[in-house]
Amino acid sequence: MPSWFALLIFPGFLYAVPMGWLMLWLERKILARLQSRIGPPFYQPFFDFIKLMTKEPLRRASGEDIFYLLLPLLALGATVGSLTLLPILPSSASAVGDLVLFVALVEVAPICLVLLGFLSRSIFGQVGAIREATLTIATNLPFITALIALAYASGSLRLMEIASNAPLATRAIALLALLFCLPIKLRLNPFSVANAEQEIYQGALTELDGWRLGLWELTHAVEWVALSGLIASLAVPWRSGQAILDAILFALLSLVLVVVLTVIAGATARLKLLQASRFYWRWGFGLALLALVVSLFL
Amino acid sequence: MSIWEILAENLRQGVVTLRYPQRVPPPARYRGLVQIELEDCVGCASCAYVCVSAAIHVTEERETFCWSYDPAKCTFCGRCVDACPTSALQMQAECPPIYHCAGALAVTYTRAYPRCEGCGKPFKVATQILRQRAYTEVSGEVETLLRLCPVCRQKEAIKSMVEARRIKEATR
Amino acid sequence: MNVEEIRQTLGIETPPSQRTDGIWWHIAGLNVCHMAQYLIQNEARLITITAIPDGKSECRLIYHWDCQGQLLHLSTLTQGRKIDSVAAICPAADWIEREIHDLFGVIFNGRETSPLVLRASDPSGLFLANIPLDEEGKE
Amino acid sequence: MSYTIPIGPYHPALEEPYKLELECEGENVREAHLQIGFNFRAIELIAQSRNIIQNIALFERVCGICSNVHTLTYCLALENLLGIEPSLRAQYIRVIVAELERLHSHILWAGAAAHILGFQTLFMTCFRLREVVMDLLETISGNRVNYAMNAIGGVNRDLTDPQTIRDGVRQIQKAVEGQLLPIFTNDPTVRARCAGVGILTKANAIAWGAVGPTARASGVAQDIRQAQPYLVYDRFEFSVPVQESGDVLARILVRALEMVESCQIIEQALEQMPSGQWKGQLFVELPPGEAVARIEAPRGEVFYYIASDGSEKPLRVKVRTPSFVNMPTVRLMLKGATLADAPLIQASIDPCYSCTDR
Repeated sequence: MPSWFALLIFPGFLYAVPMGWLMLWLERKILARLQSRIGPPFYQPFFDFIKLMTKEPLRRASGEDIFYLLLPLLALGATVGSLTLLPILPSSASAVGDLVLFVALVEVAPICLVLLGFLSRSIFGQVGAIREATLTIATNLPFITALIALAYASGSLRLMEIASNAPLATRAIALLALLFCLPIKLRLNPFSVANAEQEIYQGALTELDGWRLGLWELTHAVEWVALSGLIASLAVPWRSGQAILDAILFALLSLVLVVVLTVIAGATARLKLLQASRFYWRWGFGLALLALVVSLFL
Repeated sequence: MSIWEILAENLRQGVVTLRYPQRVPPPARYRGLVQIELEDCVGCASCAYVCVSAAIHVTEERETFCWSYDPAKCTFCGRCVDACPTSALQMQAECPPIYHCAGALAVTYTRAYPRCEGCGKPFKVATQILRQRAYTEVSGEVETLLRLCPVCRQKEAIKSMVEARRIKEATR
Repeated sequence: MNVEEIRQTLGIETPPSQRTDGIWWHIAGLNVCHMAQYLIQNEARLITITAIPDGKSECRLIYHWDCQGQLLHLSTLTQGRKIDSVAAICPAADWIEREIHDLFGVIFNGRETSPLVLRASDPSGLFLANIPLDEEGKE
Repeated sequence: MSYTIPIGPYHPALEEPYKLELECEGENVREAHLQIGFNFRAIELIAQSRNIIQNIALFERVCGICSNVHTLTYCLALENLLGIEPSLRAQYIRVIVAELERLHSHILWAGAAAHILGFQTLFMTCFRLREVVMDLLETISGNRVNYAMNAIGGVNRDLTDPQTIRDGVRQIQKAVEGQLLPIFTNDPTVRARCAGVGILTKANAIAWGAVGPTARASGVAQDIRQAQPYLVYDRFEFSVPVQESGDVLARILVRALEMVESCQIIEQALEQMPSGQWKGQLFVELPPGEAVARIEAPRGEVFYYIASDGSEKPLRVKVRTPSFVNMPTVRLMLKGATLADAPLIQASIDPCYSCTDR
């Protein structure tokens, strides 16, 4: 499969953007139904995006806009890039060490967010950026440890080989540890500390408006696809060989993850920065470490 | 109940919210727009006296009085309805329509005072409700008297008193 | 609450008037600090202070106290629109005094008053300004 | 890193404008400054230019949530001045409306607290429950917010359908005991945010004259309904919940237990309510003199002072709302708290900024 196909069609832009919107909608719809509300129609995230993109933005100091354009685009590009590395189809391009590349690319978006927060020169943006940075560090320890455990157990840094070779016990524990990390990476309850509306408005995004916010929301939607996609693609060891079937299985698994994450978000209050960090260092890291130990001895 | 049970219960129960144009009907005692039954109004301005937001004004001319009401200023407290001695005011038990500029629903009613059957001057008339309150039985004689202005009524009363005394003396 | 004891401690000569809504007591030259100290020792709670303009230049201040469920209203006049502050003795009086300063321009001796309900640029004594409010409620 | 972070005047965690300036050291609050007055409407001054009946509707607008307590206290003060007492049925109706309003206020507050905790589902649960009590109040009074129930010497509307109210109150009690209480006290994420946070010591609560649930959560057992019963509160059996710990969780608990007590009071009132006169009278003038009244509002003690010179307009009306004395204690609670706790702590006293500013 040519790499332009992966980047532009599947699982790249053409798949990731509508899928991201679908996931954002599903999150809102499930939350609404869990609260006995009607909830938005399925096209709502698309309309939100169009609305944000066509709004007249605030005038900013010259030269500032370039960052608001470049940083979300960089984050968007990197996140879509990380998607293309996912071992969904048997024919997916898989290079040596693409696991490391994946981690590097998926971390671009949080770093861009921290930069946006600091660049916004708003006190709320800066506090949000600090929180985002702290949480990124807290969550990456279990995130990377779990990935190392998977890589060690399957003896490869190739995502495709990890997906097909990782032993069951390690795979289950490590994927659970990865799942633990998703609420923080997607800024969901109970770890929505970095964008705690009632404390610091939208955190790092406070000063973003119009297309600047629209671009970021798009990135966020693709982040959903990439991160849930990582777990979905690593969860199933076998591939049917039929591209369509594999793609559908992957999409369905991703959506199941959205449901799980949303239900957890709907059933919890927001924790504090210290409590969230402590949770990740204790439980998230503990689980990831367990996966590593299991991979070492089994 | 734990939060999980609540979530499950909500899911089982289904949607309870409504889409916009649908709405829950207001209760029987809903306090909507103030309505006036002009026939019953005596123009005493009690309603204007108790109105805190100056939504009701009563202005008196020589031959007419005006009762005006602006829902845009109204706080819908219902004190005018309570204060009305003749129960001429009512509140609509339905939601007021949506309007875009203040004063769009403002109303002004003018009521001409009836003319006295004696001298022809306009005067403030007692309404049906007040009549019934003052006289247990509104007889034809009372009706005739009430169609006169206070001055003529007084004259008429004196006349009938004199007449009565004359008849009394004559019978004695 | 022992009325006689309060009377002796504060050295008041006038008798109080007892009504359904508490004991009312007007005392010409009341030592408010002394009063606050004594009442707080006796576990009374300062409910609020009401200021009422008295003549052109003075204010009558009523200190409303809750003495274990009973109401006690002690009132006194300011002198030259000044009176001693009780905020140091009774922290609850802090905001109350600041508000009275805002609205009636009373100066409380022994404390700094920064505006509470007004903004820093507004002059104090808003309720004395005699703003004519017509029927429509516009200024 | 040290910085000053403003919360307000307009902020998602605040229902109304006011400003909290937090001097922070990292995530920790070193000092807090409160600024009020953004909602100052000079209602006390306006009251001096309105007649006593217009003022009932005016004081209803001091607060948007506890509107009834203001007209009730105002009418009680006028009745003290006039030396009249409303009929027994009117007093029972007043108690029922006042307790329903307490339920409404506490449920609304629980929802606001859940919102600040970022607990969307709990917020929705509270606000759905709030609809039940709002519907009850709307059935009785014809309006969801400003009930306009109180008149001088009586009430404006009779209570004709006790069974609807009884059913609604039972539904609320069941939901409070079955849903709100267990979640607020047992849910791990809620507990993590509320227990031991924003402590107000008993000594501080007394010194700053805190009232209502804020004081009762700090171990100060004072409730006007029992200390100096007004209306017919001496005819009901109810307890005043008191907690000793003085943290946010204690304030949640006090309010939740109070809701159950309110339900009990309403049930008893519906049981005991006599038939008879309930209408108020139309007074045009006041006798010269002064009077006060105070009641236990949802947030604590409301205090009204009225002075009259014998005309149709009051000489001076003083309104002391519970938030006015509770709000200064926020500063004490905030010192040493974390930034993330600040919105919750300021909300835990159930502040009403419009009340405070008047």
